[in-house]
Amino acid sequence: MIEGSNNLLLLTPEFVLAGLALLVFTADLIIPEGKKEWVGRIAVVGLIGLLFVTASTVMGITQPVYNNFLLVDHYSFVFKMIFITVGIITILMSEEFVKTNLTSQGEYYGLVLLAILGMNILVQSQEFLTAYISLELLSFCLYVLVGYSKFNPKSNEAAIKYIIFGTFSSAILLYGLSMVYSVVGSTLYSDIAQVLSTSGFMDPVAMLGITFIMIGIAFKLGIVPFHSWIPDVYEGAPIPVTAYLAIGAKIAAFAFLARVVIGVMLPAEELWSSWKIIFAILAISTMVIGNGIAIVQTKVKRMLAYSSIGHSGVLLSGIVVFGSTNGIVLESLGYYLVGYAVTSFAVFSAITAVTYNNNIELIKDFAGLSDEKPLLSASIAIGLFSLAGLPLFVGFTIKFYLFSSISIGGYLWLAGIAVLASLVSLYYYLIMIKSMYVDVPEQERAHADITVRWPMWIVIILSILMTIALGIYPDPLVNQLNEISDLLK
Amino acid sequence: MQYFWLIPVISFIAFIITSLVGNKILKQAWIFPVVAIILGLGIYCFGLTEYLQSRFDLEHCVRSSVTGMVGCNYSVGWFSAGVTGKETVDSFLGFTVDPLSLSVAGLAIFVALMVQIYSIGYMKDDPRFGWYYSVQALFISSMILLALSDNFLLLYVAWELVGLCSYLLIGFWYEKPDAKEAAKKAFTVTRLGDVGLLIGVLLIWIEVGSFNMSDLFSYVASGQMESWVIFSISGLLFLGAMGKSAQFPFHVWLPDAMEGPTPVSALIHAATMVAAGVYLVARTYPLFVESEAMMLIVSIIGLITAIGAALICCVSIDLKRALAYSTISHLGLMMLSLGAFGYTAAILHLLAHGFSKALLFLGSGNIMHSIDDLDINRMGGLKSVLPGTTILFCIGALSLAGIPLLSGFWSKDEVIVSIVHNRNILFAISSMILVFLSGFYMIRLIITPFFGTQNRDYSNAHKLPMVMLIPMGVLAVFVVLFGWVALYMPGLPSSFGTFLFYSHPKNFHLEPDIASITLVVTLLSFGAGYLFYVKRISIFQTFKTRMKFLITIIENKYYFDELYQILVDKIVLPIASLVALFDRVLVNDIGINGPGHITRSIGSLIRYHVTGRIYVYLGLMTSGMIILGILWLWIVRL
Amino acid sequence: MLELIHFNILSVLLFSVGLYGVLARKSAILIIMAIELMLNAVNINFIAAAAFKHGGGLFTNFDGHILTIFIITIAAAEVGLALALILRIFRNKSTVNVDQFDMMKL
Amino acid sequence: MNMHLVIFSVISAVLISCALGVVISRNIVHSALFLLFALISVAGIYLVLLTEFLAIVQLLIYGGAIVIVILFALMLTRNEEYPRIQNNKLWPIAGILSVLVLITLSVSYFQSDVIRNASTTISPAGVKSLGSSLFTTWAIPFELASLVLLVALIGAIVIARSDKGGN
Repeated sequence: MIEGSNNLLLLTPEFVLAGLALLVFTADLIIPEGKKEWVGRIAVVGLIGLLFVTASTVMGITQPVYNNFLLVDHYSFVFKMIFITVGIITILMSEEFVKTNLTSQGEYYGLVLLAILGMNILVQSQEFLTAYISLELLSFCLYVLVGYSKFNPKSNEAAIKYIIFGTFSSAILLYGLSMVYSVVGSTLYSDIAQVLSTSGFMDPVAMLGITFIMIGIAFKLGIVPFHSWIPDVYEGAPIPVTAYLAIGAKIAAFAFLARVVIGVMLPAEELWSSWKIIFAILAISTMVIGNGIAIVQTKVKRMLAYSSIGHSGVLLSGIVVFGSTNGIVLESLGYYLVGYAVTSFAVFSAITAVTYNNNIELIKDFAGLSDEKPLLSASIAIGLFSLAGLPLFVGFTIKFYLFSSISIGGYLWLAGIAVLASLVSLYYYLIMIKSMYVDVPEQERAHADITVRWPMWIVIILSILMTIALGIYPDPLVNQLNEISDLLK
Repeated sequence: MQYFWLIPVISFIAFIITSLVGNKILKQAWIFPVVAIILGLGIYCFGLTEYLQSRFDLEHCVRSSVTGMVGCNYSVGWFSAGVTGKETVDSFLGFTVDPLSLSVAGLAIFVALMVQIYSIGYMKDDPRFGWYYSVQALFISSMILLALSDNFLLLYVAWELVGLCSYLLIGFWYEKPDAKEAAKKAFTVTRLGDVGLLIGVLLIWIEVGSFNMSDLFSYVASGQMESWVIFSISGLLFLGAMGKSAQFPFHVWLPDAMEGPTPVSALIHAATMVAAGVYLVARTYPLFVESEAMMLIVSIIGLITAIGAALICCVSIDLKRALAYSTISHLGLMMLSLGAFGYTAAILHLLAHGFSKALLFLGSGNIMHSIDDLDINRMGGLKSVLPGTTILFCIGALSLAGIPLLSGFWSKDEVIVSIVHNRNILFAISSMILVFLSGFYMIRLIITPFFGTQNRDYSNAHKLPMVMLIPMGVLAVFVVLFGWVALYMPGLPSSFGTFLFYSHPKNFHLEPDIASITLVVTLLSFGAGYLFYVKRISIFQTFKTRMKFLITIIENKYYFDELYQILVDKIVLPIASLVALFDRVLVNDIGINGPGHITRSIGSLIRYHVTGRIYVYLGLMTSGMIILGILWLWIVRL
Repeated sequence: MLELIHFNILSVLLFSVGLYGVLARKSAILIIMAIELMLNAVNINFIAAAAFKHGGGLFTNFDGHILTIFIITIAAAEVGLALALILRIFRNKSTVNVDQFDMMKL
Repeated sequence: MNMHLVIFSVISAVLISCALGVVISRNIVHSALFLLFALISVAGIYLVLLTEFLAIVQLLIYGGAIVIVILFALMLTRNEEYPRIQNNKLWPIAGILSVLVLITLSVSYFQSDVIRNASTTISPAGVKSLGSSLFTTWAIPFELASLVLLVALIGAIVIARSDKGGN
């Protein structure tokens, strides 16, 4: 094992991020009411700077920091870059929404930043308590953000549901941790893995503890049967926050899950060989239930929520083949997450633009959008086609890549089910597309009051371009991601 | 030849320009797609000449040890990842030029050009003229990509793209509910087959470690692949081909697809896209021939499709739908031929049928354009109104019926020859029945609308512009002349059979005994049609009333649509709502209201779904937790 | 003799009681209280495990106690935030009954 | 029967009955008071485990802060349904589920060799070593926890502040 260093320079991105968050909170006090969007712009500039800071300080370094509690490596580097980018896009797409709908605008941006901090530490932690606290940091920000639209009863309700679910699942996760701890005596991944992989060690307490920890993480990811909160929270949350939940928080939770599986379970081969089965069962039920229920939805946000549950199932089936392939699956998962993020942003940003100053929420309310706002509806349509996995868009290449690596891992049947699930998903995406392009609106010029400002245009155009560009020529990105698969070797 | 990649790219650029410019700014939206196609045709002709003249000493060309044909491959790296060996994903963007891709791409480019010129007249007054042309450009771009691609990944991409274009064009007049439904149906049904194709491609990758077709073929030829793997891969690929080529039981989408504009039917649903399934089987022929059983399945599916569709065609009263069933029937014939080792015959028939059927569809477009009706019982006596169309339509129909000297005769003859040589007597008899049926329905489609008694007044029929007739004339010339290619290949000393072949080239020639039997059967069918539709002999009428029951079944297309509707209504949707029901309502209502209320709550599901409660969700979670925990302990303790 | 398992069983009991409270009660505030009970069960487990150091394990220092301190901290913050949210929804809907929190369904 | 076991049993009995009181009592204010007693008995358990410092922390934070906050919330959200707050209709299932969890977990504890073979001596934790390890080994989580508190503080203010606007 590499001896842990206390070189805090490696944590520069985190310190800078925390500083930036405090700066944003302070700026909120100084900047007068009516110009609060500048708080967000400061945050965006800071985050862009942070991208460079991160690249210059931790790129290419693999080193455990601070008693092995954290591990700075390429995996965490890649995900940090993803989170920061997600943060930038989220803030840009929030601007109009926040200005029109929310009070206390300034704090909104600070909370988004602190959530990124939580995600960053989450992916590099090598110890459960650190992971738990950063997870809570992330969740706390999200609880507040979900309930940020505080005069909207739906938002209140979503926040209540989210926090009750969140604390409940934290309690379960912690109980699992305490069971593991009472057998192992440590909370470091490596120590737990070491004890678990000792030959023939199958202590029921430790096993149940691991199960409970996994359930806690499964909750965050929205794996069936721990998914029930997702549609309600996604529906009630302000829509940029929904995007943040569906993209940022999901990627973070997934990166965390992958890290735990790699760090704790993979070394214990006996343990992992039986856990694989459970993961496969969960993946299948998640894909089936997520996509199945999405068919009968009438509200856009709920449809997207169920579809994101379906995507979690696909991701989970990638986890199943850990250990049976030579690392390529981790890379394809990373690629899937990036492609999913880009595509979802195309959808969510356009939907935000459509809905931020009216109360459109049903799929049929989008009827006739294509005539009035062609670019917005094209953005949604491209995004949905991509999510369904049609070629030419990144959705196809990511799915193809992931399914290929699942099938060389020896799980062709699982890939087959995933293909079928994405076939089903095409059906409900088409319903939405049909509504925009084919159906006749109930009233003339129903979308006349939609105005889109430049930060939103940047997000929309950028994400469409990326959706197409990554679908046609993914090589540079895939090469970047190539190194993270070292973790699985 | 190395510039062939330009053909799809130019059309794609035309697609982008046309969809951006639309017909708001540019009134003549056809200009870019048509120019792109003309450029493409130029490149194609240039490449074809190059291939025919100097194909043995070009740099990238090799003679394939499996097929025996010379193929030229050009590729660039696309994306690659992974570690080493079998786990590397290496993908190439590449295309291959061999006789097969040359034939299919040539057909696509040529027919597309004719159809696009025709559409200038046909679609002139449509409000979405620009959109029509941009999708057409996208279609032709992806169709050429499909024909040229040298790996399965790219082929799959193109495959999905042509499906998408087909969906968009079938639903082109989306104001009509029928068109919307038809588009959805076509998309869903073909996607079902595509799932098979995708899994097949994944399986190929697992087995071979490459998406490249030539890698697959050499791997298969080396005998390393087990027979059941060959069977399942070819079966999965065939599933995709069945969906695209509307083979039984996926045939239901094609007749409905006629809701789209008629030129679209001519191009996509007669000549090119639907033939992609046949092309796929031909392309992966080295795989199929390794599996006896699969070949038999291919020919049986082909036979069932061909005869079933031909019977429906004999009773269909909608001109375009009748032509669509004829298309299905001929596609079935091609599959049958492929299954009976008639590789060259199938492709020859693909080309001959493509030209003829495009001509027929454009002819029906003329009728549609001038009298705005497609019910053949309400037509009759059209020959006085549309003399030019009548002649052109007859050429196409007689060609497909198999009248000598027209192209359909040569290709159908080759198909029959290979069936007779390679399959047993049952297949031979069935193919004769098929010849009879196709002659019968073709003569019916000629007599009833054009020569029968005039049933209505044509005084306000529209005149046809020349821009619609000229492309049809060019197509007709091809229909007449193309068959001679079978006997003599321009630029080559010998016939089509030595140009495009599988493993053994052979000179095409007439087998007099088989040809004469076919001819006699065709003439018999003509005679029957004459007696039936012109003389209206009473014995046939009694026959018709006697067989009322059978004819009703055929007229209702064997009730396949109803069957599928029932399947979807009674199985797929209930499962979806059952899952939803389980998730939200069942758990909740049973828990909250007890079994007494279940009936009522399910009954008034729409109005009464009291859910969204935290404790129900939490309970669900906890149950999941317990199940997982117990499952886990059980696994461990086992 | 006092053994580790006594504390474990105590903690399991407390955990189950808390779980029952979360699942069975209608008031959002009561649910929060019940979750606090579950977290206390966790803490008992941690401290007991750390106090009964058994030989050969990796029990060093006082990790269990530290973990408990952190969990208490986080729990306090959680209660504060949850109650703020409950207060907010009470102002909008005049109730804390989770039965009434069902605007979003199916 | 030794002294420790007796003390433990008594405190445990109090703890569990108070906990049951929290989840069963019809009056929510009674529940809150039961919670207070339950938390105090947890502090008693900590004393049995020879960790005085944590017992004090427990009393201060839980007994002093959390219960007070809960009581405040109760007062602020007072309405007429408080004295007889009902179980939801799912409560029998809730009971079954929690009993199942209880059984599963207890079985696993009884089956575990590691737990049964644990030492029987309680080693006390000194405040000093606790403090030094909190600020050295656990410094990063400690800093993070401070951020969590910051977020909770800001969040609670943002959410609960009654500013103008809204509908």
